[in-house]
Parts: sequence; C-alpha cells; structure tokens
Amino acid sequence: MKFDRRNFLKVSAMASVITGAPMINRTFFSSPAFAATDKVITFLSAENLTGNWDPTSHTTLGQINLESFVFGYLTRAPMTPGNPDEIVFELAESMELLDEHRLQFKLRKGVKFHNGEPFTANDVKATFEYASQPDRPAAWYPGLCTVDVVDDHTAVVNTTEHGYPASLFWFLSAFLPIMSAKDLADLKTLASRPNGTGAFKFVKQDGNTTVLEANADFLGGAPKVPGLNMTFVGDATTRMLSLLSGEADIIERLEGEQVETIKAKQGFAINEAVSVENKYLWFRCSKPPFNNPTLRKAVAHAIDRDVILDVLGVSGTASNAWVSPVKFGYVDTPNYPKYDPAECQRLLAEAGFPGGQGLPKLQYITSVGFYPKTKEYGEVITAMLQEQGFDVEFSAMEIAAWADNLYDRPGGGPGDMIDCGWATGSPEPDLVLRTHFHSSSKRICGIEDAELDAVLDKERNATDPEARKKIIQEELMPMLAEKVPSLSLFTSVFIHAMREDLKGIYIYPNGMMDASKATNT
Amino acid sequence: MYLLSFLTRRLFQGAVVLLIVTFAIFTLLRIVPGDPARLIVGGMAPDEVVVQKAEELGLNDPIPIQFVRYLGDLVRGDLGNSFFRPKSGATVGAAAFDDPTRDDRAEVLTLILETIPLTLQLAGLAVVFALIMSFPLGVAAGLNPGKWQDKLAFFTGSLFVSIPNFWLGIVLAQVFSVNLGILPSLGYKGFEYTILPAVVLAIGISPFIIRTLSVSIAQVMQEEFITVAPLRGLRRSRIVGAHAIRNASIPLLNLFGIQLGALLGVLLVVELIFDYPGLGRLTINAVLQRDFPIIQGVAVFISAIFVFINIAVDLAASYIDPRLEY
Amino acid sequence: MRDKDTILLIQDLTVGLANDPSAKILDRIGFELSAGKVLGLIGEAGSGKTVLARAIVKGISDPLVYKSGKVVYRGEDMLAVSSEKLVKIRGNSIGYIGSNPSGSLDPTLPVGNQIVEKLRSVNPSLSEKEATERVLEVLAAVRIPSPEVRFHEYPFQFSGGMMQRVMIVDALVTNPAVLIADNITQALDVTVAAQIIRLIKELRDQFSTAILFISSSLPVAEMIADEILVLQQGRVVEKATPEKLIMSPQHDYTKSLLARLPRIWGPEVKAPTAIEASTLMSVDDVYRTYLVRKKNTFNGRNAVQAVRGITLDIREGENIGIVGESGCGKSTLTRLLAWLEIPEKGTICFGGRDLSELSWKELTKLRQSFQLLLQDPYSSLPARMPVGRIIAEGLLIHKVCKKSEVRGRVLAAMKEVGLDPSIENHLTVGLSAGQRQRINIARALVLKPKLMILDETLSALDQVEQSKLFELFEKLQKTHGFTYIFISHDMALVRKVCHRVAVMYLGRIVELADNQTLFQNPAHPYSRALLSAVPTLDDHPFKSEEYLLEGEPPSPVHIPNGCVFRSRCPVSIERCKTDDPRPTPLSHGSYVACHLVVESAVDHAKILENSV
Amino acid sequence: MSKTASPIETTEAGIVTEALRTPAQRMLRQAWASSSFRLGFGIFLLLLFGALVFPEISSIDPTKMNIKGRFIPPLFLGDNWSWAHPLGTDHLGRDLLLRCLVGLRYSVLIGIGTVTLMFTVGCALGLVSGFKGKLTDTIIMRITDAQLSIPMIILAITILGISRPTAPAIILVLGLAGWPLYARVARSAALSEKSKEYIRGQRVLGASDLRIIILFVAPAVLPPIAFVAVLDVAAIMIFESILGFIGLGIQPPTPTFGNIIADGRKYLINYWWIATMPGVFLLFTLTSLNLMGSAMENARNKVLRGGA
Repeated sequence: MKFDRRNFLKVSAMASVITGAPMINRTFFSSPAFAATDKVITFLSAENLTGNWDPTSHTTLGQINLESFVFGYLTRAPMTPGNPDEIVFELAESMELLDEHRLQFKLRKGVKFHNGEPFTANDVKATFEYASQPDRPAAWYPGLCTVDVVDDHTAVVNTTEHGYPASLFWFLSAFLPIMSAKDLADLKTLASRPNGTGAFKFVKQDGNTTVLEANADFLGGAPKVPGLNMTFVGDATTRMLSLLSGEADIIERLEGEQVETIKAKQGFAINEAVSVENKYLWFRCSKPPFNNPTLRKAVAHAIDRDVILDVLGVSGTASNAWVSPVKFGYVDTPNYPKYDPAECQRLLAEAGFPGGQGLPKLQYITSVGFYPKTKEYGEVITAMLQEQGFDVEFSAMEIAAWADNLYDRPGGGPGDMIDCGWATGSPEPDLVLRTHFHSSSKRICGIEDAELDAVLDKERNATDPEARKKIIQEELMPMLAEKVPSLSLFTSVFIHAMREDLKGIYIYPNGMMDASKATNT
Repeated sequence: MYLLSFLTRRLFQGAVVLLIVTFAIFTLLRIVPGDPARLIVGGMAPDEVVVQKAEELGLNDPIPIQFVRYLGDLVRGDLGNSFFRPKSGATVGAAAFDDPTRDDRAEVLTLILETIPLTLQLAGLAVVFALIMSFPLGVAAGLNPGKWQDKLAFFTGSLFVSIPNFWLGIVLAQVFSVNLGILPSLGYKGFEYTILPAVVLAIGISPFIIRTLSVSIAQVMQEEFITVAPLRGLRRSRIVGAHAIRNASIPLLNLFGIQLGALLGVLLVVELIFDYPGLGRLTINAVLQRDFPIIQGVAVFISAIFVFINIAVDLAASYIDPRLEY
Repeated sequence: MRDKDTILLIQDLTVGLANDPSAKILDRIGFELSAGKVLGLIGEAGSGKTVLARAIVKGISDPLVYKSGKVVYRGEDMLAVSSEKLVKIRGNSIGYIGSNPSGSLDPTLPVGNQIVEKLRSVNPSLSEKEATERVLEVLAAVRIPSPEVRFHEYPFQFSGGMMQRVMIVDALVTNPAVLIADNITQALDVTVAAQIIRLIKELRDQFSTAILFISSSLPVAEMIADEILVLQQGRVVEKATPEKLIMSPQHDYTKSLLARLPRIWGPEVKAPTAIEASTLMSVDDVYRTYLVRKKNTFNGRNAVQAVRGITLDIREGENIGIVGESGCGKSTLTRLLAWLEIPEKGTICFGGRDLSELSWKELTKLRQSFQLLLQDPYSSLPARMPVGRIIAEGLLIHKVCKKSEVRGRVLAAMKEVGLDPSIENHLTVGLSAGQRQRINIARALVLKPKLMILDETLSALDQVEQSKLFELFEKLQKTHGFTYIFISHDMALVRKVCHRVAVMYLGRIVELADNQTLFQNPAHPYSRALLSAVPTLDDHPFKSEEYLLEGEPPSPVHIPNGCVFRSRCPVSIERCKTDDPRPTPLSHGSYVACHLVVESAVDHAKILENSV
Repeated sequence: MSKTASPIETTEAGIVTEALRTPAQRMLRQAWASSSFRLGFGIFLLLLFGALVFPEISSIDPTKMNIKGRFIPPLFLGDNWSWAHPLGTDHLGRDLLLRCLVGLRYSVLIGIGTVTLMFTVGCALGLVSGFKGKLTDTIIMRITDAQLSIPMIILAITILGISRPTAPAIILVLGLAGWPLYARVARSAALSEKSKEYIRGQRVLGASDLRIIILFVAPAVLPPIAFVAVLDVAAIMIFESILGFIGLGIQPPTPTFGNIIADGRKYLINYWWIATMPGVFLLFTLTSLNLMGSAMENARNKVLRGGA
C-alpha cells in the first residue's frame, strides 16, 4: 500500500474508530458531501472576536469583518481606486439629502432578518438611535441622531436637534450594520448572537471558529457556497501554513516573505490593496509623561518612518496624515513630524528632559500575530527611541491580551505608547478623526483638548464637502501635527491570499469581504 | 484490604499535598499585581464598577476567608469561571466593561475537561512512541554494558536530550507539513494531528527511558538471581524477558512519577507550537491573558493528576514488586 | 579409572583469566562424584571454591575462561556440548545451590511459580499442574510448614533458613543426579545451618544424589562429607576421608588450617574465670520497642519488641560476652549500652550515674568514658578524612586538650595501637581491616574511656588478625584497666576471651553465667541448643541429634504467651505455655530464665547430668 | 557474616595513590578518563570562550539593526553572504553569530545561577530533613511533595507571566520551583548516610547533629549530587529558551535563544537560518553539557559502587 496522506487518514480514522477514541476525522467523513459542488469557505482571521455580538459594543476589526457577512448595510462603499466615492445600495434603494439635517433612505422591500423578522424602517430607526448614543463603545456616529419613520420602507435620518449636518451619514451608511428592532429591545439577545440580513447566517461559535451558513433568502441572491467558517488564528505563520496545506481557503494580513512563498507555489492567488487602515503609535495623552505635547513631538521626531517602511516591505505605504489616502480629506500634511534627531533633542530639552534625563521608563505595547511586522518595527522604534535617550521598555503581546490593554481608561490606558491601526469601511474620515481625537470619544489616546474639539466640531458641522475637506486639510491635520496625540506611521496595504479555486470574493479596503457571489471548488 | 488501606493513606496524604498546593497558588495569585476585579470587568470600566465587582465577589475579605470559600467551591467541583473566555470557547478580547456577555464566561472545569482528553491522547501516544524508540536501545545497552549497543544508546540519549524540543517541533512541522506535506501539524481536526507533536514529545522523553532502562537492566543483570538463573536451568530469553525487564521496570515506573512535571513542561510548549488545543495551550493562553481562575484551576487539576499518577505508579510498582511498601 | 557409580567426572580442569594467560584461578582440578555420596570441598575465601562450583556447570563468564579440562557428566563433556543439550543437563540433572539463598530468586515473584518455571524450562513436557504438584511435594519433603501457602509467598517473606530450603527444593525438584551445594550454610545462623545440614543428609539418602558440598569451614564439611578435598589457591592439595584428614593431615596447608581452628571444648582450652569487682555499668530491666508501619492498616504500627527487660551488671575490668543469633536483640542492646538510643523503660547507670538523668552537656562529657567499637571496619570510618584527623575528632569534640597538643596525642595513640604514624595524613581507603579497626580503637583510646563495647568488632577479621587484636586488647586492658563488652555471634571467640557470657534469645538474656559454667553446664535449653549447633572438630558435649532445635524463633512482633522459647524447646512443660519465666539468680551473679531450673531442682540436676 | 574485602586493597601501588584521593577527585579523574567528557568539555569551553570574549572584542553591536542588510545568509550559502556576518543576519539585519553568543551568555548564566540556587536550597532542606527526621522531616517533605506536584513550568510561567521577566527574576523563579528534586535526593542520601556505621561512630564520640551534618554528611552527600547537577544546567537552559520562546523570558531587544528562535520562526520558510542557528548553538551547548554530565554521572556511579 502506498503510504500517502489519504491512505494515512483512512488508516488513522479507522484506528480511532476501532479504539473507540472520540476523535473522528471530520473532514474525512464529511467532505464527500460537497465534493462535486462548492465547498464551505474557510477564512482564517487574524484578529479575535470580543465575545459580544452587539456591533456597537466594540471596534474590533476581526468582528467587523464577520459582521459584514452577517449584517446588512444601507449601502456599501467599494472604494475602488478609480471611483473612490462610489456607493452601492444594499438595504436602501435610494438615498436623498432632504435638507441640511435630513437624509432620507428608501428601503428595499421583502428583506428578512435571519430570524425571519421582516426588515422595515423601524429597524433603521432602532439601530441609528441606539448606536448613536454616546455610551456605545463603537463611536462610529458623528453624534446623536433621530430617525423619522415615514412609512415601513422610508426612513429619514434627522440631526436637526443634534446640531450637525445629516450629510455625514452619506458615506457612513456604508459602515453601519443594521440590527433588528426586536433585538434592540432585548439587549441580552442582541449580544448573544448576530442577527442581520447579510448573505450568511450565524450558526454557532465553535471554539475560535464562527460557523456561518448561506442565507438562501439573501437579497442579492443565495450565495453559491454552502457556508463560511471564520476562524481566528493568532499567528501569521500558522495561517499561511494552513492555506498551503489546504486547510484554509483564504487568509488575511500577509507579510512580504509570505507573499513570496505563496507566489512560488501553484494554485494560489494574492490580493493586494492600499487599505483605509493607517497604523499609529498612540500616546497615552491623559497621563504623564505623554500629557505633554512637546514630549510627544520629540518622540515623533525620533522615528525614521522610512526604515519602518523598509521593514514592512509590501505591507505598507507611506502616509503623512492621520487618515489613509483612500479616505476623504487625505492630505500630505506639510508640517508632519519628520525624522530629525536634532529637533528631537531640542524638544526633549524644552520638555525638561535633556537627552532623556529624568524621563520615567516608557512602556511601549504592541501586538503580535495580527498586524504584519509589528514586533519587528516595534523593535526598530524602540531602538530609535533608545538612541535619542528615551528609556523604552518594549512589550509584544498576544493579540487578545493586547486588545484588552488597548483602550483609554480612567487614569490613562496601560503603558505609555501602544501600537494600533484603524480601518473603517467607509471613506468618512471622522470614523478615525472624531473617534480618536474628540474628547467625547478619545478611544485610545485619551486626549482632551478644547482646540482639537473645536476644529473637529467645525469640520463636522461644515455642510459643504469641499469646505469640510479644506478644514480637515488645512486646520485639523496641521493641528494634529502640532499636538501629535498619535503618530501615524504608514498606511497598510492589505494582502489576502486564497486558493485559486476560490473566486468571486470581493475584499473592501478595510478588510471586509463580500462572499455572496463567491465560488469555491 | 491492603489496597484499601493503601489508597486511604495515600489519598489522605495526597489531599494534604493538594491543600498546600491550592493554598500556595491561591495566595500567589492574590498577592501578584493585577486586581482580579479589574481583570474581570475589563480595562475600560470606571473604578466604581471595579469596587462593586470586588465587593460582589468578596475580594475584599481576608485571603484565608477567600481561600476557604474557594475550597468550598472546589469540593463541589466548581473551579470558577474564566475571566475572559466565553462559553463558546472563542478567544476574545477588547469587549466593553458593561458587556452582558461577561456573565457568560466558560466554567474552568468545563474548559479543562474539554482539553484534557486531547492532552492525554497526545501524552499517551508520545509515551508509546518513546517506549518503542527506547526499549530496544535501552535493553540492548543494559545487556551489553561497554559495548557498541551501550555507546549507541548513550549517544542517542545525549543527542535527544540536547535537542531543544520546541525548536525540533518547528523544524519537523516545517519539513513534514510544509516541505513534504505528509502530516498535518497545526491545530486539531483528527487523530493524525497528534502524530507530529507526539513524536517531538517522545524524543523529549526517550533519553530518560533509555538511560534508566540501560542502567537498571545492567544493574539487574548483576543480581544474583539473574547470574544464578542459567545454573538453575532457565534459558536466556526467559531470564531477560521475564525477570530482568520485570525488575528493571520499577525504576522506569518511578521515573514516570518523577519526570511527569518535566513531561508536562515539554507538553506545554509542544502544544503551543503545534497549536494543539490541549491543556497546555489553554494554560499558556491563560497565563498570557492573566486568566487567574484558569491558571488556578489548571494548577490544582494538574497537582491532582500528579498525585494520582504517583499513587498509580506506586501501586503498579508494588504490584510488580511486592516488597515495596507504602 | 572410574567406577561405574561415577556420575560426574572432573578432569584437569583449569580456569584462568581472559586477559592474563599466566593467571590460574583453578589449576588442574580432578575428582569424581558418585551416587549417594557427599564429597566435601573446603578452602578459604579466594581459594577458588565458588569458581569451581560454577565452572562445573559451565557457569563462568568474562573475565574467567576455561583453559583446559573436561567436566564429564554420564560420558558427556559438559564443556563441549551444544547449548541445547546443556540446557537439558544443567538445572535438570545437575542441581546448584548457592550461598545466598535470599538473592537467588527473583524478588518480585512468588517462589512456587519460579520453581515451576524452572521445572518446566528444563522439562517442557510437564504441564503447569503437574509441575505445581511436584513442587508442592518437594516443598513438603524439605519440611517447609504449610507448603500450599508458602508456594505463593515471595522470597522476602522467607527467613534465610527457609529460603535455603526453598533453594534446595529448586535444585532437587528435577531429581538431579548431582547436586552442587556452594557454601550453603554460610549466610545462616548456627542453629539454622545445622538444621540445613541435617536436611541435606536426609535428602542424600532419600534422593540418592551425588553431592559436592563446598564449604569454607572444615567442621561443617566434616559433619556431612564422606570424603573431603582441600582447595588452596585453585589447587586440590589433599583428599581424604574426614577422619583421616583431621587425625593425620598430610599437606602443610591442611595442617595449618587445622591448627588455626579455634577450640571450644578441647582439653587445651583455658577459659577465663569470672572476676569479682565493683559494678561499672548496671543495666536494670531495660526495654526497647520499635514501631514499624503495619502493612495492611491505615495508620497501624507493629511493635517490634527488640529488647524486653534486660538486667545486667558489668564489672570493672572484666570481659563480658553477649551472644545470640540474628534477631535476638543484640544490636539493639548494643545501641542502648552505647546510649545511642534511650530505653523506654528501665535504667542504665554508668559509674553509678543514671544516664537518662544527665544533662546534654554532662552526657557528652561522660560519653568519653564508654566507647563503642563498631562491627564493620569499612563503613565505620568516614571515607573522606585522613587517619590522623579521624583519631583527633574525639579530642576536638570534647576539647580535651589544646589544639597544639592534639597531634601529639593522636600520634601517641597510633603508636599504642600499632599504627604506622606515616599514614597519619592518608585516607582510610586501601587500609586493611585490621588497620582500620586499630584506627577505631585509637580514636576511642584518645578519650581514655573506661568501658569499650565491641560490637562484632573482630568478626570481619581473619584468624591471624583476630589474635593480634586480642593481644592488643589485653595489653590495653592491662595499661588502662579497660572493661570490655564483647557482642558476638561467634561462640569460639567468646569462649576464648570472656569472663562471663550472657545468652540472648528474643530480646531477653535467657542465661548469664561464667564462661566455664556456660560452656560445660549450661542451664537453659537454648544455650545447649546453641552450643550443639556450633560446628567444631572438638569432642562435642552436646550432640546435635539430641539438642538441635527445629523451627525458627517467633517474630519479635508477636511475642507468644508464656516462655518465648517453648515453641522450640525440647523439654517444655505445661507451665511454659502460660508463665513467662523470670530470670532466677544462681550463684555468683549468674541467672537463668527457665521454669525447669526453678521448678524442680531434681530435674534441673538431671538435665545437667545428662549434658555433661 | 564475613565482610568481603574491598577490591582496592589487594591491588598495586598506583591504585593505592588513587585511593588516597577524595571521592570527588576520583570522580573527576574517572570522568576525565572518558572521551565523551573531554569532547563535551572541549566544546563547552570553546562555546563559553566565544560567548564571553567575542561580543566584547567584536566591533558590531548585537542589537544594532541594519534594515538594508537584513536576511544575509550564512557563509557560502545564497548569493549575498559576507564575511562580516559568518552566520548571516536576521530580519532586522542584526548579526546572528553575535546574537547567538550573547544568547548563550544569558542561557549559561541563567542555567548555572538557577542550578546553584536549586542545589543550595534543595540540599540544605533535604539534609536537614533527612538527618533530623520526625516532624521536621514530615513538614519539609510535605512541602516538597506539594511543590513537586506543581510542575515547574506552570509555576514559572505563572509568576513570570504576571511579573516582569528579568534574568535574576528567572533564576529566582526557576530556582525556587526546581529545588524539590534536590531536596528529595539530598534527603534520601542523608538518610542512608545517617544510618551508616561511621555516623554512629561520630555520635558515640559525642558529636552534635550540626557537626555531623557539616563535617560528614554534607561532604559525603553533596559532591555526588553536584556532579549530576551539570545535567540540570542543560535542562534549565532548554527551559530558559522555552520561556523566551513563549515570550516570558528576558525581553527583547536582549537576544536570547528563545527570542531569536521565536522571531526567526516566522521566516523559517524563506530565511531558515534565523531560527536554525540558535537551535544549533543550543544543540551544541546542550550536547556538550550532557556529554559531560552523563560522563560525570557514570563516573560517580563507578566511584560510589567501587566503594569509597
């Protein structure tokens, strides 16, 4: 008997049956069922979930990606380079700005949530009014809003009472998952499982694998694949090996070397795209020593971002602003902090720590296994800062542990600097800027700065997109360059790799995916 | 009767040992930095919530009182709930402090009971592999001290014990899974996923078996009852097979009892490397996440296993050699 | 020429070392064994006895090699046969019994199964059942009590004597034509050894086996052999019947062997007589019990009553002997006398001071006055200390003198005990047993003790060394006025040096008497049995046929009611079952613990008469 | 009943001088006589020399990064190898030879430090426990059992996972986690030593417990145990690298074997040497230690059995 893998599996499966072991090779027994047709897609995700299925409870990208399979959105923003402002309608059939404070959505009829409830304007109202509350951790909304239900399939987002233009929801509508009004009346249920109108239904959480099955009633037509399994694997090498061994169909967040490896093999395809994600070095601005902007600036001048880009290779591209070039309002900020040791030393001295003297030990936290090369460039940054006299202690954490340390908290978040990226499925810049730098949200850096608040409010309240863009580019970005609550290091290039037989999957620039048309043989 | 009294006594001793272990671990995890209440509610929670949670869990009581409470739960089979892991078993992070799912954390006992069969399967297979590798070598070396068999066993043992097993794991996974594609190496989807980790583990164990076996066989072969056996009319095959190995197996059994801790160390890292969803990976993840109830539960559980295995080893040894008394 | 009864013929057997062509361990050995006859073979340690025993059954291994010769069993040369054939002869037709019965069987398996295993190995046609029956039959034949039970017991559950019986069964179960018994009584107590020899005699008649009986003791061989070979350095130097060998030895070696044998009852024996003197140490009704874990219980303990009420006065300047067999409590008594252990009941006074009432400091000081010399000269000295330092240790502990004087005192002591001062800075490794014992003596001597307790101190030495040390002891006694307590199992030694002798049995002194009385007119039946079992060429006043005991002493855990000796006593009476005899004083501080002595002066006298 | 004579006694002058050495000396000589010991010793010395001296005299800093010069292969392999980096460079362009040598330095430091601590604590407790017996023994042994039943790795990763792992912390944690085996061995050795005749001899002379432990029991019991401790140095070195690998060892940028392997693991497919070199270094070091240790263990067994 030729000893090949298949025979081996047979033998071992038989052996485990004979010995009565509970382990039965599932792939062996179940795979023939779908052998002829499309197979379930196995997607290995680089980031963990939060454990709470309420989409407003988190800003975790891994879970946002999952939500894009399960939930429906009023619109979608493909953000293709050729047509960055394109909006595709999904749950909405049309979108119309009635006046400065009112945005009307005509909704698609006959759509059902996965639990069988019909989708109506009430769901939009419930979703928007719940999710825009300031205590929701996912502060995607520009502020509180009201939704007027005109009829079952017409909803008007009304910001009259809340003092900002409704036009902000134009792009945002592509990023706000629509929940069922019934679920929202019972938050416990909402948190316990995802229930949307998307192409895939949630079946169960099995360890780190989220099992989804095709939604036959999907408004865009039933997906061809029977289902999709999204598994969190917190190690880049493991993800790649799984793809190569055929255990995974698609993986995300590849690094340069991995791309080379996969390109050298037959049967795989690579998808590379400049993303909406910028990676930042966040300062804990709400506690010493980084409550001092001069010190933050000193750090910013100590870092040579070109070297970091060298380390990243294909996984990153330069960016001199706090949003990705794909986003609305991007600008090559003229006073963006550059690598300048002399300036760094000057600022250090100005802050009262000449040559780093008197500075406490600074903890720099980063994650491993999720973002490409974090540990590598983390070490580089550490070395650069140490060279300027900063006493930096570098900790690389597993992704889940890092996530628990990520956000600002009363008294300041853990450590002094933390590495994190921010990707949102919409060109809307406030999903980054307001979320992070406005004192009403200040997710990671914890900055509370009246001047920043004022500029952010000004930009939000601008009704004319061009005027808004100008404020962002000429007032907000330069101000951020002065106050550096965080330093944007680069813009990520998202690299996905998949089996060649997996076709028709669309990957948004924030990593969300559309697999409703995918085939997988 | 003998068995009963033996078990009673040893279980009593074991209980004392477990009590000390539990207290030590419990105290350790209470005095280290990292407020459990803060860990439970998450980083983002305001201080009031932390205080409230601490009050709710009785974390402000003196440690002995907390310990007694923990013991009370323990005897009822309740090892507590994980700080982070939901019942679904997913790895989670970054949830909000007022998250209703925080109440839905997995029970530590369940997590342990879910992972332990896989770990036992791995350890068992590794021991089988190790015995297959070491028995011929060790016995041959013991029967021929100073000869090439002895030297072969010595060098094999020295080499195997010198290979950093996690490194070997990485290399083997690379060769067998990536380059050759013969065996799967990451995660667990079926029995074949146990093979590579078991081989690595077996290479870690086998030097000890080879060494113990060769030394004890060589020693037994010097014993009067062996040297005199051919004069009594026994054949060599019988002398070696029925008597020498039988007597040499007692040091081997004791070795298992003692080296169990070391075995576990290797097991832990092997599971990590092969992403094998056993007790080891659970433990490492718990430590990295500071999931105190899991760490504590695992420590107590492993101590209990340790105590039980040592009782079993002694029982087996006294079954083989009735002179041994406990 | 061999006669037709010859079963085994050894011709020109020479065994040497593989790596040394000139070395000869056995040199041209030749003899024959005939059915129903016992051929004795005696020789000292190192004479090649055991090598010979094994060489006959082709049982020697590297570095030993056969150089020449034949071992012909029924016309077949054992050294030349195929291994298949060898298996059929060895263990089947030729049985072998070694000197270490306790180590001869796998300790982890029941003895019966192992004998069955052996039987079926040499005789595969037997079924398990048949083999078992056969083994049980032979077990009964060697008078092992309740063989069905003991069949299933493990080697460690057997005493040395019983285990030797088992090994006899193991050898005889195949009905061998030849039996090689290699020093089979060596490890046994005298009474047990005597029982075994009696058993072998009976079996010889029963099985009509040809026996090669190897022993290091001429008196032992003399008891059983029809003919005796004397082996010296691998060569047979003399062969004769026992009578001829003893009466008219031919070879010089045989003569010196005979001359060195200690005499116990011969006319030339001059036994020391008891002296009257003040009491140096008095032992008053001391008890010592050890608690050992009881196997089958949760927390149960077995009380091993090692010493059960011993009373003894030691007179200044005398030599007192304490004798008894294994397990009689000698060693415990030694430790009590040396105050290494404290009796749980009773007192020990030294120089009139109760040792238990002394403070630690006083005791440490007093310790200088009574010193213990240990049995094993090898393990009793620290291996990592130079000789001079070892001897100085006592002086340093007690700070007897200034540091600067220590060396002088040490050297003086070394000189006094006959140690070359040049070894002062040597380690003890490489020194002979005699030299080592001298170091032991010297380190006690520096403390100027009054009492020396000698725990089997001389038993590890050969006859020549023993005599030299005796002289030293006598000299020291004269110069320093020492008192000696000899604790020993060696009756000949005690006979030679002790003024008074105490006989111990199961934790008691059953008889204390002066030398002459004990050896000529012992009052206690156990004393007589012990004496009857002593192998000697002397004209024995106590014939073993008459006095030898059956069985073995009861366990010190389960002390029977009444007289503890009654289970083996040939003259026990009804009262012995219920009453424990207390020591009854006789003349001159002697006493005996036996009802017969007290009950009936007439009977007592009669017993004494019979025994003389 | 008669004691057979020591084999040494009967042999000639050379052996007698041999006999005059202390057992530890004799073990060393015996060990030195074996070729595997000398081989191991040679390799170890070479490695140790490299680890101690080379980083000091080298002009390169093991933490100095050079992104342009990363992934340089070892000598004679690949296209762009260079004499400046005999073992190549890692993913950040740091010299692998230097990193491995510095890693070795920490590894040996932690190995020896830990074993010294384990040995000291364990043997002290074991000696007292075995010699004193009774309640002292029971208490110490129960604690030992308890400690022994929490596997070292669990204890170590627990403590190191929640505190900051530095070299002294690692030594302390591993040392405190690893003493029980020494305590057991020392105890049983003390027990058997205690029952020996010569100890009784010392007692008869009037020596106190402490005097006996220090003057006789410890010197008799400890060297043989210390002899085998070399094997534990190797075991601890593996342990240290495991900790580094998990991320609970000395933190980067300090290079340790575990760190380097963990970092290089990602690049194994494309740049195999990064993870392989420290493995090879570790393999050589451990082999040298194990060769020495096993030879020493054999020597010890021979000397102890040969009657000291």
